[in-house]
Amino acid sequence: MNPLWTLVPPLLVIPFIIFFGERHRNLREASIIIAGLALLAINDRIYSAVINGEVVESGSLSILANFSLRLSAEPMGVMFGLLASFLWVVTTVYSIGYMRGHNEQNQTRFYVCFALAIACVMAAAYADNLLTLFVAYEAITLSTFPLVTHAGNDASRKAGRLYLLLLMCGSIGLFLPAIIWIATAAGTLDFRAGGILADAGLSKTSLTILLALCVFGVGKAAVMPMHRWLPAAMVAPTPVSALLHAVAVVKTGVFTILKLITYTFGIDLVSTTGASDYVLPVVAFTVIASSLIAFTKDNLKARLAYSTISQLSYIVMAALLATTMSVMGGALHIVMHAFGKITLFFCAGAIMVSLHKKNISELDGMGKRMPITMACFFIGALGIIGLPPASGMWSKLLIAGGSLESGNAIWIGVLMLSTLLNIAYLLPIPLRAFFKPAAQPQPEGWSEAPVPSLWAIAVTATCCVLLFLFPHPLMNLLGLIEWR
Amino acid sequence: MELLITIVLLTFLVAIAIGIIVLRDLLAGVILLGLYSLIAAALFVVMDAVDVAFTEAAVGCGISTILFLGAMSFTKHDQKPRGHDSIVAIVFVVLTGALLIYGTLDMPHYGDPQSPAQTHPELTQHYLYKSPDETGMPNVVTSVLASYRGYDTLGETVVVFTAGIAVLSLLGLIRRRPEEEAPEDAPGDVPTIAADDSERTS
Amino acid sequence: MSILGLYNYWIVIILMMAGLYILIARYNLIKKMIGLGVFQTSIFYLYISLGKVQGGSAPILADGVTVYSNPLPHVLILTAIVVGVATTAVALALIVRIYESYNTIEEDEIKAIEALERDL
Amino acid sequence: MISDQLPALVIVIPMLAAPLCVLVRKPIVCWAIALVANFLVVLSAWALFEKVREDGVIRYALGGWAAPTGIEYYVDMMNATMLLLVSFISCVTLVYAYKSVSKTVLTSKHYLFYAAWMLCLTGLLGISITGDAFNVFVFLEISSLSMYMLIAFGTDRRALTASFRYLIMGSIGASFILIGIGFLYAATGALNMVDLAQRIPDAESQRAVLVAFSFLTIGLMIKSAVFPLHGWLANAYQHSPIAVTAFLAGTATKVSLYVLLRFFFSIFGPDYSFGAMLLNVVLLPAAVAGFVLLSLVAIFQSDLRRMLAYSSVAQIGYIIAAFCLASQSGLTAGIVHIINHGIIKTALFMSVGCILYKVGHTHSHSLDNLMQKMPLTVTAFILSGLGLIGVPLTVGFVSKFSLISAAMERGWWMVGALVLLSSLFAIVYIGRVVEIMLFRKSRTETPAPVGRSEAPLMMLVPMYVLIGISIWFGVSGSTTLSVAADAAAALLGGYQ
Repeated sequence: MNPLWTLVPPLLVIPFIIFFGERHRNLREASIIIAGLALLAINDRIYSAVINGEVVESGSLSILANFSLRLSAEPMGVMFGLLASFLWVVTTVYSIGYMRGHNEQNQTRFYVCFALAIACVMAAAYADNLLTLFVAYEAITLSTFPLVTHAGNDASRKAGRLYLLLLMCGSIGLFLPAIIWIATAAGTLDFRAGGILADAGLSKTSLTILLALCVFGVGKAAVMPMHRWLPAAMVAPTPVSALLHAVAVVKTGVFTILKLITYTFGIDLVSTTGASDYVLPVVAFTVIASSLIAFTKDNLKARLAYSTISQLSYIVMAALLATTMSVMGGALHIVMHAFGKITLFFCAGAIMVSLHKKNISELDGMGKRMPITMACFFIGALGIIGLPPASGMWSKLLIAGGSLESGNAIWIGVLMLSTLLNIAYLLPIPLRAFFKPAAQPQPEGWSEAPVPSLWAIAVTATCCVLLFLFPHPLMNLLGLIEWR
Repeated sequence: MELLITIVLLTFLVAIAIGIIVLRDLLAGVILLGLYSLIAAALFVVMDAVDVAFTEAAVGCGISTILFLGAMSFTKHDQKPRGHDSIVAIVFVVLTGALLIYGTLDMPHYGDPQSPAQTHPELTQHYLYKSPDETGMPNVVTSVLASYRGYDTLGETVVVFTAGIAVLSLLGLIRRRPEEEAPEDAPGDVPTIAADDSERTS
Repeated sequence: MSILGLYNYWIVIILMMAGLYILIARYNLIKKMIGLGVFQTSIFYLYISLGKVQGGSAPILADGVTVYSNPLPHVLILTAIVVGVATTAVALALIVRIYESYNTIEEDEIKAIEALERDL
Repeated sequence: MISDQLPALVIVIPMLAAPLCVLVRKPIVCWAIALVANFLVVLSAWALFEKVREDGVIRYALGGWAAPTGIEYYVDMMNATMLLLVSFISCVTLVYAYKSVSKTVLTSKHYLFYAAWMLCLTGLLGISITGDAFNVFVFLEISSLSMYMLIAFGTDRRALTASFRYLIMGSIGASFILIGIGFLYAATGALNMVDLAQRIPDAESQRAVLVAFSFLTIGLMIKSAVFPLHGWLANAYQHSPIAVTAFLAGTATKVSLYVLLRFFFSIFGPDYSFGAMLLNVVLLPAAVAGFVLLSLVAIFQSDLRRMLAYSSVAQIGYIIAAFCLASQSGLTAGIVHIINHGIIKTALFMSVGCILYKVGHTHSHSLDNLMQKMPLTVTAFILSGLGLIGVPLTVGFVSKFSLISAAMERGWWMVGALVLLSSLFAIVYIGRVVEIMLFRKSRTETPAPVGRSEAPLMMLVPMYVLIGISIWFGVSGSTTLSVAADAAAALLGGYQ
């Protein structure tokens, strides 16, 4: 199995999307769903190949003298690839309802960029070296830029400018120098078990600076102060926020950091030299501070955005703790959080389409009008908080175990505190919707989201529960990571 | 005697240069430039460069003066009655000149027969002593110009050709009237798209 | 002749700089070209004086003459003179066109006109 | 054998094409003659390039007079590459030029236009191929005079003043070069480059050599528009016919940079240029200030051509900074950027030319929603703009990555950091325009009827050929990098 195949469906579908265009919308969306299923099947094949211990890799394309583009599958990447391809299908189903219900403009451009972004995510997931990952990372930024500015009004262009500026500045101004530094020091950019910097002879100070360049340079991981783009980008249509800002874009960021820690620095190097000593507090601060900010937001999407920032920093923190358990927890949290958060975003979008409400304060009593949506919202919230019967619990447990293993209990405190805050800012939303009477009398009967959207919401909420019950396939997969 | 002539002529050159800087009348400037070339040509004779002297007198003094006068018949004769002596320009020029003078300090003296330029075995010496056999011309300058460095001369011809078509494209073949009578839209004016279209349709 | 040893070069350099100064500092376009003429003629003089050999004669081979001046600079300068005049011709043609379009050949006035156009 | 005469063919073909154009005078025939001639030149240059790559240096004595007595062509990997680049860009741009020229240049003057183009090509190729210092000056004047003429073909009357200002600066530059060659001759008695390179080490202590070096450097800096001597470039690029801008942007300054390289590395040698001369102290700050400041200036330009012109000066700054490293990797980065930037800047100006052709102006603030109207042109602009920024998988990334790694190898962290900073400015100036063309709704009261109105195919195809090549060179950067590395080795190795 060649991982290059994963690029084929999303790229191949683009001509079809353009060809069908606005005239044959059903055909257009059907072609995307077929491509999505094909992609899922390919990823599944790669998954079974990796589980069976086969080597999955592509040929290489040399773009600079000593560095080349190359794809190969390793456990974390397979997991990320599976996740993104599965959620692409679900999101497409959801967007059919949303985009038509909302009468959005330029739907064809939207779907084209979306497919392009998915192809880039696949390239990032299966990147065999840092250069390939960087290329894919930049491509994701560029291909999602038209999605953020989709509406074309002043607000969205402003958001788009901020988006591009922060992500590009971070990646070119900080991340690229770090990469060149690594290339100069280690002579290679390949991802290798145990890292490539162990023998490079860098001092602790150098390593600390390098690590900081990486963590802050990967702006998609939204560690403060590089987080500003994320809430701003919420002007995008909800399916974009859902897939790209709960899964593809932000998860590429943390995924990059996880890969860097595992395969470039090596967890032993980070934990023994203490290179992360100065970066960890900033990340922990981000966890707490963004939870607190989320608390103050009345706009539902904004609250979810800040919650995302906080959850991303969990993963970064897990990576920086640099123990096997915490890194696994971080990787697992990519999936767990993705399902929880995408459910929440879907619900927010559904509420916007059906009730035209954006603020939490207006949601009192809405449980009666949208019971299914609100129930799913509840499950998603549990997933984020990490309470049974939803999936987030496993990853949080692993991260907590990891911080114990690293011998510094203070990070557990951070986790606990933010979990409490999670409860405080997420749970009241469904509770108010179900139990608080509405301010104004409401029309009787349900006014649920469009059927395709509702299906999508139900699927992701179910997945949250299923992953709680059956986390083994993922655990087994992550067990295959070579640490040294 | 030679020394005396050189010194006198050099002094003339300096005086003319000062005159050009100071005078505002363009016609006087052009005439002085012609004179400058002529005196330079005389100096070239003193320095044994007779061919160059001929050319300088004919081209530098003759043709270019005619060109200047021709151009001036279409434009103005006066520079604006204002001095624009810029400090920046003076500083730049003085620095450049100082650098040049610094460079000459350890140069072979004027007329030194042992300077690298005179003793290069494959250039000067070759030209002077082998060219009669190789080209059969007594005038070494001609033989170098036409044979050894004939390619430069070819380049020179191309330069003249380029200048010719450049002037042709800028001014056209249409006869120009002096400034007072020039019509509003003089021929050869900047072509506009409309003009182009009309030409194509006609 | 030794007085001329380096003094000769210095005078030429001063002349060159006079030409360069006119070229840079004068606003009148024709005056600039006069400056360029002085500048280039002085450079030619520098080259020719490099080729002079004391007591030598013009490099036209003749019996009984043993010392010749260096012919190579002469050849170079023959080319350079023609190139210089070609440049002057193009420049003057440009000046005529500029005068037709702007009705002035003073650089500061042209700049003022152009600045006005840019604001529009 | 024709293959022995290849070096001469490269020069002779365009040189003969020019008078032929003047004799024929029929616009389309002239264009065809120029195109065929140019195509033959590309073929010869390609053959020459392959030959040099296989057999090493070619020395071609003109008129049979062996150097240094006569004039010779000296072709190594460095100038073989330049010949190929210049002739190829000229050929592609010439195809493109036909449509835009027939729209803006008076039909009765087309033959002069194409003749001047051929002469300019002759000059540029002549500079690149020659092995004689004085001959450089002669061909420099051929290319300069024809450039002044080409620029003056612009529709705006400001083209005339732009051309004149360029003429003044160009003449100063050429005169400085002439003075430099004169002093070099005084100190060594030689004019042939190989001969000079052998004789300079003995004459090195002479002040005349230092003066020659300084004057050559300043003269060539003016010709290649290195900050702060770039004043002529912006106006010239803005007001000349757009095809000429595209042609010049890809070739003219690059050839001057090549001469600079030739003098620094082959003739004076890196030890003299960058060791004894401490050129770094002068040239590096100029280069760095150039690419930082001019990228910043480019942000505030409302005219696309002017913006790209300033960006060109900034890019020249990168190239000079790479030269200053004076190492194999630094030179490689510089040469690769000469190639890459030549290609993308030409493509960018071509896309701007398409906009000019259809819209009639290039003011960025009134190009709202151009994507609807000219999708292919705007896509081309975006693709080559990304290359200018240096996004991975484009040529710009290859150049910048090599430049930054070379700088870090030498320990010049600041230079690397500033290169990145100026790339950020590039994001802003390209991004600003792209945003307007893609996303901004029309601000006018009555939006113009939106319909496809693409530039003609004859303009689009050459543009996409260049973009295709830039993508190819971006994706497989090793192709150009290995050529550049060979060229750098040829320069550092000195003359054989």
